[in-house]
Amino acid sequence: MMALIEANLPALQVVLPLIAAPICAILGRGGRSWAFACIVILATFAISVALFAQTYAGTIISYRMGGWEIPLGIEYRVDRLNAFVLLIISGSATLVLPYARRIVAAEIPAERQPLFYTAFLLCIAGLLGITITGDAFNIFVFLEISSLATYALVASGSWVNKRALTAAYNYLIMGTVGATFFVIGVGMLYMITGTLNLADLAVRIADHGDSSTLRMGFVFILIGIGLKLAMFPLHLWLPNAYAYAPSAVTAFLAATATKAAVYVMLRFMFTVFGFDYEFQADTLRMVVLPLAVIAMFAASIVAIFQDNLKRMLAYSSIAQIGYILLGLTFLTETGLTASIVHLFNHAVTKAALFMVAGCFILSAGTCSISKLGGIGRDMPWTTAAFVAGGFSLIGLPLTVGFISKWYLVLAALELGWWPVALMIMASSLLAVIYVWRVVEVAYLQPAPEGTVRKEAPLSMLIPTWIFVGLSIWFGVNAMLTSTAAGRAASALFDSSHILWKE
Amino acid sequence: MSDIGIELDYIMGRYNYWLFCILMMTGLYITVSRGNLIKKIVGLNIFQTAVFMLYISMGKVIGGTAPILTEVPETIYSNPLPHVLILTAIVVGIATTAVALALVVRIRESYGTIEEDEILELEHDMDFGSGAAQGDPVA
Amino acid sequence: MEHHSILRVVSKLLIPPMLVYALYVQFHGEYSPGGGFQAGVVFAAAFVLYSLVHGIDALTRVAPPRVLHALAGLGVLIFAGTGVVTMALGDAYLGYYALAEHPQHAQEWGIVVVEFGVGMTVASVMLSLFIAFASHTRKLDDKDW
Amino acid sequence: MNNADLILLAIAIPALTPFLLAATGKWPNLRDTVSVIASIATFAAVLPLLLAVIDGARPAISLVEVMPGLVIGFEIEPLGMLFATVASGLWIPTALYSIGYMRGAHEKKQTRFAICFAIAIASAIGIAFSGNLFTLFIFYEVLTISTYPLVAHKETPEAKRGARTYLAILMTTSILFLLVALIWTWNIAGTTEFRAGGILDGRLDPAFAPFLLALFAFGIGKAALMPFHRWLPAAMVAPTPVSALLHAVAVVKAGVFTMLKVGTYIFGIGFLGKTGASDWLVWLAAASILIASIVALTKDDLKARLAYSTVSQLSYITLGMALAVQMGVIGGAMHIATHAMGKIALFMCAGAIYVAAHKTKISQLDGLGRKMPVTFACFTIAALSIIGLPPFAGAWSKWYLMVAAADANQLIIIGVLMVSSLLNVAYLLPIPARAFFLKPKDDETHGDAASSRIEETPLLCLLPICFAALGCIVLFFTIGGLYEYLLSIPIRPESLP
Repeated sequence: MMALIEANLPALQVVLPLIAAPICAILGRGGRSWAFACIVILATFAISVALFAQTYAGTIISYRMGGWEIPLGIEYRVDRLNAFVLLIISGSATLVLPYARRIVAAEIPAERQPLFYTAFLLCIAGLLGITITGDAFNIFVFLEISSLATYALVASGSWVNKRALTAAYNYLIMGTVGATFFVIGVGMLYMITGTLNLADLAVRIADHGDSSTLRMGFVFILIGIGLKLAMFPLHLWLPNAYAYAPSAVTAFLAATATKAAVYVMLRFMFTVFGFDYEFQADTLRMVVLPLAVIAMFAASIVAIFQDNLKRMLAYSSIAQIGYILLGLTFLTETGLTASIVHLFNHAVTKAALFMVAGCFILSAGTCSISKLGGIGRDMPWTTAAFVAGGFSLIGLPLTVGFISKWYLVLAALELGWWPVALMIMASSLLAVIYVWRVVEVAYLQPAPEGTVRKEAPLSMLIPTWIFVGLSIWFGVNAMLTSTAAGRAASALFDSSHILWKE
Repeated sequence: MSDIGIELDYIMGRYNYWLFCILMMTGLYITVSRGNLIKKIVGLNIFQTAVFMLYISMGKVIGGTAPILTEVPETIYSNPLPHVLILTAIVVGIATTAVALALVVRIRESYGTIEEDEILELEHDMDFGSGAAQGDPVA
Repeated sequence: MEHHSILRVVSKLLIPPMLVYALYVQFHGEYSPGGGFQAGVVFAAAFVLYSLVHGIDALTRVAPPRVLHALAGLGVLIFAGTGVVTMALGDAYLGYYALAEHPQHAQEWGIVVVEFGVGMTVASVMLSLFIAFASHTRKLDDKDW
Repeated sequence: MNNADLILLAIAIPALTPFLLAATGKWPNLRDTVSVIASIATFAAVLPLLLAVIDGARPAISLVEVMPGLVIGFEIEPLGMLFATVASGLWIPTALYSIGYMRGAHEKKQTRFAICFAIAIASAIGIAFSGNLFTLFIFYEVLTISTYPLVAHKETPEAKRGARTYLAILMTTSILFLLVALIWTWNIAGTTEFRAGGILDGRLDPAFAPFLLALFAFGIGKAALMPFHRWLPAAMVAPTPVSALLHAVAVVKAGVFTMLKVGTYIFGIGFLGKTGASDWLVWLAAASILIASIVALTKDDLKARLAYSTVSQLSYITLGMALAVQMGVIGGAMHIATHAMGKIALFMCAGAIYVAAHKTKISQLDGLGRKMPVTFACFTIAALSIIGLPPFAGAWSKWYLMVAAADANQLIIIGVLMVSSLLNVAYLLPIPARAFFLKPKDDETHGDAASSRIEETPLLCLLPICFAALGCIVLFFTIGGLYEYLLSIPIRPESLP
C-alpha cells in the first residue's frame, strides 16, 4: 500500500483535493465539510513534504498520466523548483484552513459554507496542478480551474460587502483575457514544435532557433502570465479582489495564487525559452525591469494612501511582485535565487499580515486603519503579529524579508547595477511608511469611543503566529530556504544553458 | 506583376491567421470598450472563439481527412490533438461564461444596474459619500 | 400551458429522440466522434426544452437542484475514482491497462466509465446553470406568449 | 562559566528582563527593583569579560548561520569591550535615575518604558560584542526599533512627530546606505567579519573606497554626522532618561562605535591612510563639529542645546576615525567613554531641573542654582569635562585627538578642535552661570506660590547625577590605564609576512 502511494505521489498531490472537492459539497454542513477539507489538506501537505524530500537531493520525478509515453501524454514532473512551490502552496493551505473556520462562519451564511470549502479545495487542486504538471496546455487547464474557483471565492465576499461582486467580475475578465493570451502563446509554440511537453518544448525550441512566431509566443505568454500574477501595469484586478474577498481567501490567495503564476513564468522563461534566448533577455531587461521598478515604487506609494488595511496590503503585494520580477530580470543565478526565495518569504509574510487583517475584522468589525486606534492594547497578540509581519515587509534583519532583500541587492551589486540596488532599498523605505502608519495608530492613538474589542480566538491566532514564527525562523536561520532556492535556481540555470549551445 | 501575386498569396495563404487576428481584436476591443457587463462577456467569448479557431485551423493538414481510423492505410489525417485541446478550452470557456453571468446577475441584484459607469459611480459614493470608511462592511 | 398544444406535441416528439441521441453519443464516444461533453450537453438540452415548454417548476420537480448538485459531484468522483482504481491496481493514474487483460478492452472500459462520469457532470452542471439563471427571472404568464 | 557563555549572559540578561518586567508590571516597586537588579547583573556579567580582555583574551562564539557563510556571532575585542562596559556600567545610574524621574514626573506606561529600555541596552551590548558587521547591523536595527516607543513615549502629537523623524532618518540611512554598504562589503570581501587591519585591503579598488566609506558614514545615522543629524534634536521630546540613554549610553555611542569599528576592522586604518579614502570625511566631520556648535548657541531649549552639543561631540569621534592614524582611534574610543560620562550627567541634570522645577528653557533658569546647588554643581563639572578642561576627563580625549591630527599632518584640524572648545565654553557655561549668578525673575516664573516649593530633586535622581559627575573627575586621573588598554586595539593585520 505504501509503495503504491509512493509511486503515485505526483498524481495524488492534485487528485486528492480534486476528489475531495465534490465530496465536500455533498457532505453539506459547514462544520463537517470544514473538518473534511482540513484532513484532506493535511494529507496533501504530507505529500508535498514527501515530494520535497525526494527531490531535495536533485532527483527529478517524472510521472506519466494514464501511462502514456512522455511527449505524447501528460507528464507530471517534480524537480527542486516546483517541489519548493508545491510546499509553499499546500503549506499555506494547511495553515489557512484552520484559521478559516471562525472567520468564514462570521462572513458567509451557513448554507453556503460547504460550497465555499469546495471552491477552496478546487482552488488548491488547480494551483497544485499548475505547479506540478509538465505540460503546457495542462497548465492552462489548471490555471482556469484555480481561477474559476478563485472568482467564486472572491465573490463570496459579497455577503459582507457587495463590492466583492464587481471585484470578482473584473478579476474574471482580466484573468480570462490573461489565460487566453497564455493559450495563444502556447499555441504558437505548438505550431513551431508540435509538442506541449515543457521539457520537450525546450529541446525543440533550441533546435528550431529564433523566429518571429517564437517571439510572438513568448510575448503572449509573458502578458498572459503577467495578468495572472499582477505584473504592473496589469495588476488592476488585484487590489479590489484582495480587499473584498473573505479574509481567509485573501490570506490564501496572497500566499499562493500569484506565486503559482510566478512559477509558471519562471518555468517558461528558464526551462522552455532558456537564459540564452536573446529576445527574452532583451525583453526582460528593457521592459520587465523598468516595469518591476515602477511597480515597487508606484504600488508602495499608493499603499501609503489606503485606509483599508487589506487594500493597503494588496498594493504592497503588487510592489512585492515587482521584487520577484526584478530578480528574474537580472538573469543570474543569484537573481533567480532572490526571486525564488522571495516567493516563499513573501508568501509567509503576506499570509500572516492578511490573517491579522482578518482578526481585526472579526473582533473590531472593521479593517479601516483610521478606526483601529489603540487596538494594540485590546488585541496585543494580533497587533504584535502585524508588527512582526510588517518588519518582514520592510526587510529588517531577523525576518525573511531581509533575506530576500539581501539576495536581491547582492544580485544587483554583482552586476554592478548600482541604481537598482539603491532603488530596491529606497522602495523598502516606502514600506516603512505604510507599515508604520498602522503601528502608530494601533499603539499611540486612543481607541475610538465606545468600542469593545477582544483578542482574536486562538483558532485564528495560532495559524497567524505560525506564519509569523516561520517568517522569523527562516529569517534567523535561512539555510533551508536559501539552499533550496539556490539549488532550484542553479538547476534552472544549468539546464537552461545547455540548450542553446549551438 | 508577379510581386503582387506573391503578396496576394502571402495574404490569402494565411487567411486563417487574418481571421483569427480580426476576431481576436474585435473581441478584445469589445471587452475593453463596452460599459455593459454582459457585452463585455460577449466580447470575451468572441475573443476566446478566435483562439479556438487558431488552434483548429492549425491542426488542419492539407488533404487530410477527419482523424478517424479508416481502412485505407495511406490516408492522411488531420492532427487531432488541437481539437482535443480546444474541446477542453471550450468547456473552460463555458464555465467562465457561466461564472461571469452568475456574477452579473448578482451585481444586477445588488447594484440595480449592469452599466459599468453607473456601478463605478455607486462605488465612488460608497467610498467617499456620507463618511463611510472603505473597510466597513456594507449591510 | 395546456393550450399551447403545438409546443407540447413538438416537445413530446423531440425530447425522447434527443435523450436517445445523447446516450448514443455518450456510449459510442470511444470509437467515433462523441463522448461525455457532447452527450451531456445534448442530454441537458432535452431537459431545457422540457422546461421551456412546461416551466421551470416542472423541471425542478423532475430534476431537483440538490440532486443535480449531487450528480455533478458524483460524476467527478466517477472520473477521478477510475483514476484512483487504476492506481490501486498498480498502473498510473488513469492508466486503463490495469482494468482488463486485453489492452483494447481495458482502454474501452476505462474510456466508457470515465466518459460516463464526464457526461453525468456536464449534464447536471448544465441543468443547474440553467435552473440557477432561469429561476432568477420573473414568471411568464400565459398571455405574455 | 567560560567567557563565551558570559557573552551570551551579558546579552541575555537585559534581553530577557522584559519578560520579567512585563510579569511584574502590576507592582511598580517590584518592577523597578527587577530593572535595577538586571542592570547590576548585566554589569556583573560584563566585568569579568573586561578583565579577560585586558588580559589579552578574545572570547568568541557563533550562534547561528543565517545564510551560507553569514553568521550571527560575537567576538570581543578591546574597542567593543570598552563600549559594552560604558553601556552596561551607565545603565545602573540610568536605571536608578529613570525610576526617580518617571515617578517624579508622573509618566504613564512605565512598564513599557522599562521594557524598551532593557531591550535597547541588550542591543547596545549586542552591537558592542558583534563579531561581524552583519551581526552588528542586526542589533543596530533592533536598537532603532526598541528606542522608537521610548521617544514616542508621551504619545502627544509632538512626541509622535519627533519619533517619526527619529525613525525615518535612522531607518532611511541604515537601510538605504548601511545595508547596501554591508552587502557590497560582503560581495567584494566574501565576509563581513571584523578583522584586524580590515578585510577590504587588496580587494576593493581604491577608487571606490571613498564611496563605500560614504555609504558607511552616512549609513550609520546614529553617528549623527551632518546632514543626517536631525533625528537627535527631534528625539528630545522623549523623557529625559531616554535622552540620557540616547545621548550618552546607547544610541549615539552605538553609532560612533560602529564608525570606529568600520574604520578599524573593515577598512583598516592602514588602508584608509594609504588610499586617502577618508580625507573628505575629516573635513565633513570638522564642519559638523563647528556648525553643530554654532547651532547649539542659538537654542534656548536646554535639551535641544545639549542635543546639538552631542551632534558636535560625536563628530569628534568620527573625526578620530577619519584621521586614519592609531592615535585617532584611541582618542575617538576614549571620547566615547569621557563624553558618555559628561553627557549623561548633563542630561540627568536637565531632567532633574524638569522634575523639580518644570523648567525646560535656559532663559527660565535664572537663580535656580541657589535652590538646586548640587544639581548645578554637577552640571558645571560635566560641562567643564565636555569643554575639555583639566582635571576633568574630557580633556584627555581632546588631547589625544589633537595628537592624532598632528600625526596626520592636519594642522587645521587642531585649530578646529580649539575653536570648537571655545564654542563649547560659549554654549555650556552660561547655563550654570545664569543659574548661580543671576537673580530669579520675579514675574510669572518664580513669583507664584508653586515656585517657592522648588527644592532639590528626588534623591534617586540626585545620586546618579553625583555619581556621573564624580566619574568625570575619576576618569581624568585613571586615564593612563585606559590609554594602555586602548593601545591594545589591533591596528595592523595580525599575520604580516
